[in-house]
Amino acid sequence: MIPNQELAKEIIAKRIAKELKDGQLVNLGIGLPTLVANYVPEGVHIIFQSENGMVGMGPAPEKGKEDKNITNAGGMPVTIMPFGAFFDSATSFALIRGGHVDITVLGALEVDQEGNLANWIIPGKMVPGMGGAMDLVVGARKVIVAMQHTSKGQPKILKKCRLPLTAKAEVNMIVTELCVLEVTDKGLVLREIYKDTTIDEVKSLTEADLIIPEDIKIMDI
Amino acid sequence: MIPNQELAKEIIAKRIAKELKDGQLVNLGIGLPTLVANYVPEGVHIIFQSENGMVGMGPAPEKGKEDKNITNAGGMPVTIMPFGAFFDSATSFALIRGGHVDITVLGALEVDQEGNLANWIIPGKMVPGMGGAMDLVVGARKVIVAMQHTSKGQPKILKKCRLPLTAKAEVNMIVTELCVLEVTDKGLVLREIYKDTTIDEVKSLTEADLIIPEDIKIMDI
Amino acid sequence: MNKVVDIEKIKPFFKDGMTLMIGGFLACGTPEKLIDMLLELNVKDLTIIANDTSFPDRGLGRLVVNGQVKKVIVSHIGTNPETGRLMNEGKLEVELCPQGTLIERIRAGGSGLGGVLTPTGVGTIVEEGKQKLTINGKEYLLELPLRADVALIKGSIVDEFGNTFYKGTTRNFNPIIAFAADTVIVEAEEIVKVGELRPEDAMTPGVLVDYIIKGGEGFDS
Amino acid sequence: MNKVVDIEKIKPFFKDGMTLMIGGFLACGTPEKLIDMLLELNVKDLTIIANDTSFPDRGLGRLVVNGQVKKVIVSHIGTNPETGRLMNEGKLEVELCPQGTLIERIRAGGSGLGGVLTPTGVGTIVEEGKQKLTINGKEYLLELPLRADVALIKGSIVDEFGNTFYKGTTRNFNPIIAFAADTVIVEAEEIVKVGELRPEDAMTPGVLVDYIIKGGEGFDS
Repeated sequence: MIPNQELAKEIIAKRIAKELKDGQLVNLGIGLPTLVANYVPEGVHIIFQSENGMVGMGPAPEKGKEDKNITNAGGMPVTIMPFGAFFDSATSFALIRGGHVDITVLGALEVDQEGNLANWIIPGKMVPGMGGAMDLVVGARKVIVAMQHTSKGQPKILKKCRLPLTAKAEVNMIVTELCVLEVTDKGLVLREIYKDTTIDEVKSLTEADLIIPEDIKIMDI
Repeated sequence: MIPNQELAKEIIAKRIAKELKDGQLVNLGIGLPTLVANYVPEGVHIIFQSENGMVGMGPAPEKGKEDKNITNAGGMPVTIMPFGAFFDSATSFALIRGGHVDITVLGALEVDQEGNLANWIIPGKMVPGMGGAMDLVVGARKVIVAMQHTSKGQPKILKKCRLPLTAKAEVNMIVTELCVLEVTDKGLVLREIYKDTTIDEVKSLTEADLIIPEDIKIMDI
Repeated sequence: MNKVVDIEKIKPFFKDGMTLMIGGFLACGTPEKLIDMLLELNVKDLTIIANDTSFPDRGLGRLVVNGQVKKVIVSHIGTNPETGRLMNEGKLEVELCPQGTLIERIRAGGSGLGGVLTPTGVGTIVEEGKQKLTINGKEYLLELPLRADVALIKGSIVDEFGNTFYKGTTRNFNPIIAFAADTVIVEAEEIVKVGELRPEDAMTPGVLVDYIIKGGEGFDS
Repeated sequence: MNKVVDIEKIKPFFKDGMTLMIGGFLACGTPEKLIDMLLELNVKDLTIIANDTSFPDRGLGRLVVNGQVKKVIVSHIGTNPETGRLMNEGKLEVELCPQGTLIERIRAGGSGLGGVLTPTGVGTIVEEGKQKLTINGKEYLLELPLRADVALIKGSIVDEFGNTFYKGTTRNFNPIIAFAADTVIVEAEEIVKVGELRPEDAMTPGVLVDYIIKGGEGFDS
């Protein structure tokens, strides 16, 4: 367990940042996934997409330099890089659904060993709506879930999602503060664990069945 | 009969020009329909659409002032009016199919009393393709056929089209050098005849059944 | 063809029970002055089609707070707690639609398409009640068109004919809803003479626009 | 991220039997220098998806004349007699598709849609072999997506990242095919540095572009 939430998030964001390859088009979900942008390795140029209508999204503007006409999918002021482009929502989702986005990084309420994802509704409790998430998960070439391993000690990586799904069998990779999991045809493969945890601890905090290969690595962050 | 081809075309174009109302968006097919633009009544402002990607198409440029980047759907140089807009083909046909074009004027090989139109293929002989015609006929709010009444003396206004159709039951009005026909649920109604012809002559040059109302007018051109 | 009118001129268009499409993404690119007008008119039982219900104090979310809305068709309600509260109390019907599907449904409505097949939502509750088709071995949902009585648009630079340029990410749903409503009203941040915008800059061709009103320079100004 | 390359660099991409999408409408907005290259490479058995087969001596029609084409999917062949002649001789397969349907099929292919429902072609031979669906009492044809190996595009102003601005009616099919091919090559009339185009002017976002080659200023210059 990594009780320090900030550290947990940092581990997750740093590890995912290493998945990004030079020149890729990447969409980061709101919240934890957004942090990934802070850790992109030097020399790697990532093009960030924002589903409200932009590629080449840049960092938040300095205070006082906000442009009300340039916001991200969370409604916050951002900037655009010189190589960026603005477009309408139909074009934005043509990019997303059409397979032009290389990687999408999203948070999850639950994810399961079949690659199912639930992150948009807790019936009767929280109904924010799916926004662009369903399209992103179906359309992006690679779907990475970024989330803390458990919620109040309860596993979020399940045998089968219990909440309504965002998409069926679309998740490729799950990164938590404890481990990196790859979703394969045979199930979830434990690829890496954090230096301060153990395979047994990961297993005990995961409901899903895990395939444990011989060559598990220590998470490189 | 109006044996003078040029006069015949002028009669047709002049009559159709009177159908156009101020502010309407109009698409004129290549050939005879294009002539309609020359006779738009003074004070009536028509916005011409060209399906290759423009609204607000203007007249042909003066010789030597052609812009290779501004052409019409026939590939010929044209101009754009100051209120015009350029767009891509998907947007162009969103306008057309979406019912935003008020009137389309097209030529015909055959048209029939059910409002069927054939103008894109003579199997084994002439296969130019439908281009944008099928979309225009289906999408425009009003479809006017502009054509000479007969072809080498043979009727072109038939009981039933024999050539492959461009669209089914979409024609609203037929204007020839001899008459103006309205397509109704009950069949073809003879609304107007040219001053130098007779109802009997029109009937004899038309295969389709014609409904002859009491108040037939002389074509106002 | 000057379509600029005083806001008084358009007030009679708005009636209880009508369906509106409103541009904007979390209030970026939303016509706030037209929202002010709707609040003042206090028309009720509105159906609103938009990306989201924005915030309680900004964008169309203000209409929700004021109890004027019977139904929303949106992708996201999470930023406006009042939407969720009224939904839970049974006072507001909420149809949640994936963002990419929503914009395609509007585009279909505006471009004469009978529907589109999308992989988004397959295997989720979004597919409930929808026809599923298998194309080349892959499942798709048939999503149906949306249209509205009036579209309310926010333009950055608008010429007097209605040609509209959108700055930055204000574009979002605006140019798409302009095709899908019987009446289109643009709130212009800046109004220019015809000819001042390049024809290539008319992201919304003026032919689609019925009325232009002068707006402010954005919510904060 | 400078994607400008010498034309030699892209020649190895082209192989017999591949499928190309080529921008342009009757040779307006067609990358003539890339056509020159294809003539020189003399790759054979091409399938070409485009609006039309232009003219024997201009645009992609030159590839037809040179016997390099096995099949075309186009809306119009009437301006290139050679297309018709080869078709009648059984040496060239011609799939004629209504223009608005063709561009929607390409758009579907590029944006991950499984198909679209269009009223265009209902009741004509275009409906042969296609699924018909009735939505709200109206019949539609299900039209399926198109994709290509390579898209060849003509841009008026292109920055080194590939952001592309199209002048006038050169836009037509170009921005739509940019989404629907595995490799996208832009022939630029003018190349500018990154940052010289406004992000709003990127009618084709540079992220879609793989290679840029410097073209001439149009066929006649």
